[in-house]
Amino acid sequence: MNELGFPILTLMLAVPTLAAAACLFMSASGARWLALIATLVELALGILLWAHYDISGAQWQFVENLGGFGPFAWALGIDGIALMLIILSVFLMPICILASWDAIDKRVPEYMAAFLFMETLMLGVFMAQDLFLFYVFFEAGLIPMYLIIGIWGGANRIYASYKFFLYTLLGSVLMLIAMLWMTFTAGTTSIPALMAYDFPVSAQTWLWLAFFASFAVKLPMWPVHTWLPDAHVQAPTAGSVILAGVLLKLGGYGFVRFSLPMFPEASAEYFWLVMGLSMVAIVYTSLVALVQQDMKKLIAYSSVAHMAFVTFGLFAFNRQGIEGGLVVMLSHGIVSGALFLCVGVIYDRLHTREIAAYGGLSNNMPAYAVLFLLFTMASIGLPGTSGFVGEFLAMMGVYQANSWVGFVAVTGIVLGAAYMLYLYRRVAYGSAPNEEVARLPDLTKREVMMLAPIAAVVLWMGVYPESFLAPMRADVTRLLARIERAAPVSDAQVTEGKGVSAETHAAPAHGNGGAH
Amino acid sequence: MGYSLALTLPEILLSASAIILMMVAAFAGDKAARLSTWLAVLAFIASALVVPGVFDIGGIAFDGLFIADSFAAFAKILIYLAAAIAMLSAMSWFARDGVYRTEYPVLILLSSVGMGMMASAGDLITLYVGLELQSLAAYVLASFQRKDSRSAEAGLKYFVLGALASGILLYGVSLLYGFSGSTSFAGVAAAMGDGGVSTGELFGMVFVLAGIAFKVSAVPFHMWTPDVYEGAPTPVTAFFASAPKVAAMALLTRVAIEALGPATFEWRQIVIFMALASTILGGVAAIGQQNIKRLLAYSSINNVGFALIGLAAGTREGVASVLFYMAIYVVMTLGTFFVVLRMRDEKGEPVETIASLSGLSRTRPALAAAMAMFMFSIAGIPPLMGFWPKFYVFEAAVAADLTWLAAVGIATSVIGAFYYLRIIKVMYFDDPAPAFEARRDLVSSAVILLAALFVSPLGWFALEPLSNASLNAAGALF
Amino acid sequence: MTEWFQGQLGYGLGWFVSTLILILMIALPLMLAVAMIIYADRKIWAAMALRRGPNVVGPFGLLQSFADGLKVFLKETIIPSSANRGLFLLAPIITFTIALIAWAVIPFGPDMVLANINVGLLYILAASSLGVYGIIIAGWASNSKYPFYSALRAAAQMVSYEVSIGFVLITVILWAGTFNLQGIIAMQKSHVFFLNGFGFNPLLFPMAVIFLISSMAETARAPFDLTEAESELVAGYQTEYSSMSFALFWLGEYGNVLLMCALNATLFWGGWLPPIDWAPLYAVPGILWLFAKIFIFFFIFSWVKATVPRFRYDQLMRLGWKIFLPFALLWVFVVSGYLMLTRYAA
Amino acid sequence: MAPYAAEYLPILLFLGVALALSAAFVVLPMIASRFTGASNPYADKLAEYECGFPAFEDSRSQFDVRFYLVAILFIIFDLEAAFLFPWAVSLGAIGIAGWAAMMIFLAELTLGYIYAWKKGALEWE
Amino acid sequence: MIGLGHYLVVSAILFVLGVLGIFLNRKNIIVILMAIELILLAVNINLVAFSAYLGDMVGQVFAMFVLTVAAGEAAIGLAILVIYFRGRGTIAVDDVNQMKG
Repeated sequence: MNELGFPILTLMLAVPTLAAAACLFMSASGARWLALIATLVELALGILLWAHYDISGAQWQFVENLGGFGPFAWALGIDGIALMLIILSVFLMPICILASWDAIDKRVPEYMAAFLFMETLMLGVFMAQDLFLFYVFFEAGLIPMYLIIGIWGGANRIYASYKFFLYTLLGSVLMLIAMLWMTFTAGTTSIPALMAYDFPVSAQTWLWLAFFASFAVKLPMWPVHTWLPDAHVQAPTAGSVILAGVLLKLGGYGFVRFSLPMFPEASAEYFWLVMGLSMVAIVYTSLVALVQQDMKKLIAYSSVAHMAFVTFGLFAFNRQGIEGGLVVMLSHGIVSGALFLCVGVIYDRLHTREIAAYGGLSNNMPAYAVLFLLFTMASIGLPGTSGFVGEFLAMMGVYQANSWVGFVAVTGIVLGAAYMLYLYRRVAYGSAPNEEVARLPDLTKREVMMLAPIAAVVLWMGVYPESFLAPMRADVTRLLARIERAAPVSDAQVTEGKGVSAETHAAPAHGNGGAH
Repeated sequence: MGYSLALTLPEILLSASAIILMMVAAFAGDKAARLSTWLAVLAFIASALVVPGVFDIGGIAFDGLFIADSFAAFAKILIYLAAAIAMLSAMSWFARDGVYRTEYPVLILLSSVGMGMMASAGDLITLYVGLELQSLAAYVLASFQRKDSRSAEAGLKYFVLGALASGILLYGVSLLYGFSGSTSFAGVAAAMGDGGVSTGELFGMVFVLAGIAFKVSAVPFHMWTPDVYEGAPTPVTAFFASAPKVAAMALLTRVAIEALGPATFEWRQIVIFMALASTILGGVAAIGQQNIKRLLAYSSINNVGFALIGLAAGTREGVASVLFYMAIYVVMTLGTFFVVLRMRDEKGEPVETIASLSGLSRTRPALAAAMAMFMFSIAGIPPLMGFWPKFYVFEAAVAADLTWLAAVGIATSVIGAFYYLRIIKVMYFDDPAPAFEARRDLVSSAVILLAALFVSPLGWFALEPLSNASLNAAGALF
Repeated sequence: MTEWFQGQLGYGLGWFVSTLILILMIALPLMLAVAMIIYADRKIWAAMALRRGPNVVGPFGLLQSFADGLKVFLKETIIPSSANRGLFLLAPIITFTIALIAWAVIPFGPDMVLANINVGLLYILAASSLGVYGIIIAGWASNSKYPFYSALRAAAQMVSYEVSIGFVLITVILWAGTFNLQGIIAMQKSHVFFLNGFGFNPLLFPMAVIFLISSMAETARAPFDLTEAESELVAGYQTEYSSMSFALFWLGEYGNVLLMCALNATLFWGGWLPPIDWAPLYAVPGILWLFAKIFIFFFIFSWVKATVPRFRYDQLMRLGWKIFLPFALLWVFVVSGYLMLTRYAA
Repeated sequence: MAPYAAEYLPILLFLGVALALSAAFVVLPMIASRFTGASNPYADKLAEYECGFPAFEDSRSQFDVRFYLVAILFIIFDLEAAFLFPWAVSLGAIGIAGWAAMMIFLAELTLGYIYAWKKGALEWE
Repeated sequence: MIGLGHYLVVSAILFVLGVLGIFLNRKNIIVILMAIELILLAVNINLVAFSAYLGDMVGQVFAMFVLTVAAGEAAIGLAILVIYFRGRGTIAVDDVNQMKG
């Protein structure tokens, strides 16, 4: 079993599932409390998991394997990357429940059930060690999200829900075919085994594309990102938080788990595809964000831009890049979630997301303004906040891989600062457009309870990122060992001055490569 | 002889029950309708229990006319259970309008005998007789609600096109017989295997496939499906959508593999065309439908297309995937139809528009949840069971080196997902329409509940036994 | 004869000419016989009604039918303006043609049969079934109410009795083991002790009776002449007909009556065999025995016509469907069972 | 096949002769009446028979559905007879099994007949 | 001499006529029923011709089955037609259009 003596991963999947089922038969307030308790239990279990994760231990820990399901096995297990993403999920969930505490007043039991079910599926994606189990969790996430957007969303929710569903479905079905081909060729459905399997380079090309279709939509990358702003705008606050915080990370996780280790040659071959799309995304979506009138839409576009950092980093084929990409994922998960919550806070008060409808909130809502400022800075990537670590590492990585790409990536930071600060100025400073805005009350206790932990984590990650990097480092090393044979020629290596830091980092990688 | 009779025991049992119940109908009249329905259910269960060939102990009866292998056993058990459940839905439905007649279970029984024969056919004669027995009873069932002109029209359309299809099939059969010199599947295959596929045999094959394609309602022979589904009384539609589809699919599979095996290259192209055309048309044409039964008709066309992809693989895994597909499909479709059967306005009149489902999640949350599960499941969204048949089908296609087919097929499934989503959207996102009549119906509730539990992840536990069984059954053909 | 002609004219043509002569030797006397039988019918009928019947044209009125024939021949053929012209004229042709062709397989003597085909009985069944077409077409083509109703009645009536006739024939075939009419006659030789004919067999006698009655219904003779029940349907399907077209129905009807008489004789009463299997009787040519039997049956037909009142339509249908059919069905079981026990006992 | 077919040739010829005869009977009087002057059609004579007044509805309109029923019953029972014929002629060859099979068939037919009877399909009223 | 090919051609012509009769006929459903019978007739010609050609009885036995089933089919077809006519009062092909979509 594992060092805990009980199947903690299955338990983590079972708790929200059972709670979801139970919610359906409860009253509104009962469902709220049950959901909160269940997510808190999950958080506790997540912390337990982290506490017992052996950083220097085996690659796959807490492994469970149960056959008897025909085409797939109930195979669970986590590595450091998955662990961090699980922690992110269980951390955000109670906050989401709290965010929906009052905001959702119709069909509460169903809402809570959908959220809890969502949590199961997200955790399942990160835990799955069987290819098809992964697919099941990955795909099933569509159902609750579709319902969350469609039932509790805004005015244009139906269009958004359809768009979300069909885009993501279309993206992922091709992946299924690729998975079928892979299992047929490799003769196993075990993800760890497949990660070590060398597919023929010719086949890798289209396998990689099939997976890319799925993950690029999920991430999302330009030009298949258009579902995201719609979905974000229409989804209820908590829905946006989960969407931005965790669901987008499934794409990045997919790149790390599948595209890179399973098809290293293809990943290298499509280096420019990824970089090209990311460059377009980071410039284009930043510019689009700049002109948004709707707060949620602005943050949604900023998410697309931030996700471009993830792809920059992951496909840089070096340690800084990959670690950076992973940290950006974590950081963006909490920061964008927090930003959506901030929007939700004022939306709950004024029921509009028009930026122009607000102003001067720093006067009457000081606590809110401070927290909002913190998250804005984190989003921009101010040193000391979580955003800085990830973006800095990712840019280092990508600069090392290709300085031109690095150059474009930097413009993303500049533009990001522009639109975020512009947003903040319009909302928090200046004068209130009307009396109502001027009299908006400050954060309630519940809202503080939601935002304060996030703020703490943002600072923690900014000041001591090693807590988060340490569990993942071994995995990144293994990944690098796997992909370095295919790494594209880097133009950064011609520069003498950068070579020093590259070598110091490369040394442990070689050490592990020998073991491999 | 005795051995042959033992192998046909399920058929004999069902035929005898049908005749006995017919006498009940003659002497006791419609008073005995409920009783005879339950008796028919018993007959189905008994027949399912005595199906030979379950554990490879089947055999060949009547000099190859009738094959009772594990393939037939799988299909038959499925057919009998589906027919029994579909039949149960009729009782309360027809009783509402005072026209439930004792003949209904008799017709279902007779049709099921035909279906059993289709699954067991080892000869073109058996094929034809089984097919016709199934169809003739089905024609009557379609027009069972005599007072309803839509029902009569459905019956008429079904009859005319069905008769045309069997004519086409027969013409093909006559050509196959003439050019191969045998009516037995083995004989046809042997003739094809010896000297290659002659032009005459090729023509025969095309006609036969076209005829059976009609029965499975594969594009381009699907045109009857929407009208018949809409016009026929809903319990009859539920029946049409379940058991006969399984039988026709089993027949198609057996003919393709056992009789036309040497011509796999030739028929594969036809099957691939039908598969893709069905999935695409079934998906696209369903989008604009306003009537739930019509929509489900297109859904069945769509699903048959996916099952055909499995057949196109032409391998043991492919055949197994077809069987598996049909098994899951039957559960989903029966569940869906049982929900549709619940659609009656407060006056008790049946309603069929999709719009009348509006806001069902508020007025009847449990019903809506079940329906939503069926819809997501038919759309093939994991973790619901409906995903797995598609999975197996595509796996078989990939394994048979038809990856492109699998890719195109799965892409078309997204089109299908669109209209299933619409149902869910109507039920969950739209404002409530007038509530349906609340009425206790234990049988229907039980069926819906069981079907919903089956399509839920709990059904995963059935995956392994079911896929093993279908693989074992498919092995009988290779 | 065929050989002689073939010697003169070569193989094909010789065969053709000789067969043609044979056919005319059947068809022409048959038409003559029909003319005479009409006369006989009227005479018998009149006698039973204590009338004198035709007695003006020729000695004892013997030429009455020919006079009638000449008269209708010279009459105008009226085709109703609303009728379907082609079909209207086709109907009598079909009726008469079919009444004639069935005779092709009737054996008149040991070697006197035009076409000794192996499924003679089936051929007769087929030919007589076709008879309904003439009537249906006549009724429909007339485009007039009474013929139409009559045609429907006729069709329903004929098919109803054909069912029981079918089962009756099965019992005969069971016993004879062949469809060939000569074979069936051969099997009847001293069938019961020294009697020639299935009809003497107590097991088959009921079938003979059913067949006789059914053949009356099949030919729409009284008491089953509902197709031309004049009080309801004027003259039935012939209402709109005139001239020789009308006469053809008449001829066809009597031709069918004669055919049914011949079948009764052939299937149950030994055909051209003498009634008793006694050598001296074989001195008389078989054809005469057959003619005698035909005439006896015709007399029965006339007798019944003169004495039994017409059935109601529901009575007619009940007799056919509820009495004859189940009885014949049962008898198939009884006869085949008996044969299994005795002849084919294994 | 050939020797059997030869026996049918006289029948074919007979058919031709019979057709020619009947056609002659139909056509000749029509020609004859031209010459005798018997042919004198006019509208009233050519009107269909209708008890003295003009027809006021289509004579091929609806008729009783029972005729259909009889037709259907006939088709069914006559075709069962079609199975009986080959059976009857070969009863000696197929033995007890063949007999028993047909008796089962007949029993089923009888049950169907009973059903039809009980359902009133055989009633004319 | 008339050979197998002739029978097949006749049968093919009848078959095509039957199929066309169903699709091109715009008047009467009865005509459709007759067209169906025509198709079955074509099949029977094929079966019997092949049976004779191959010297194999199976084709003729099959033809018997086809005949029987055709009769049953015709019976059911007529019955459905009668029901339909009672409801709608017409058997024109163009009027069979209550359901569309």
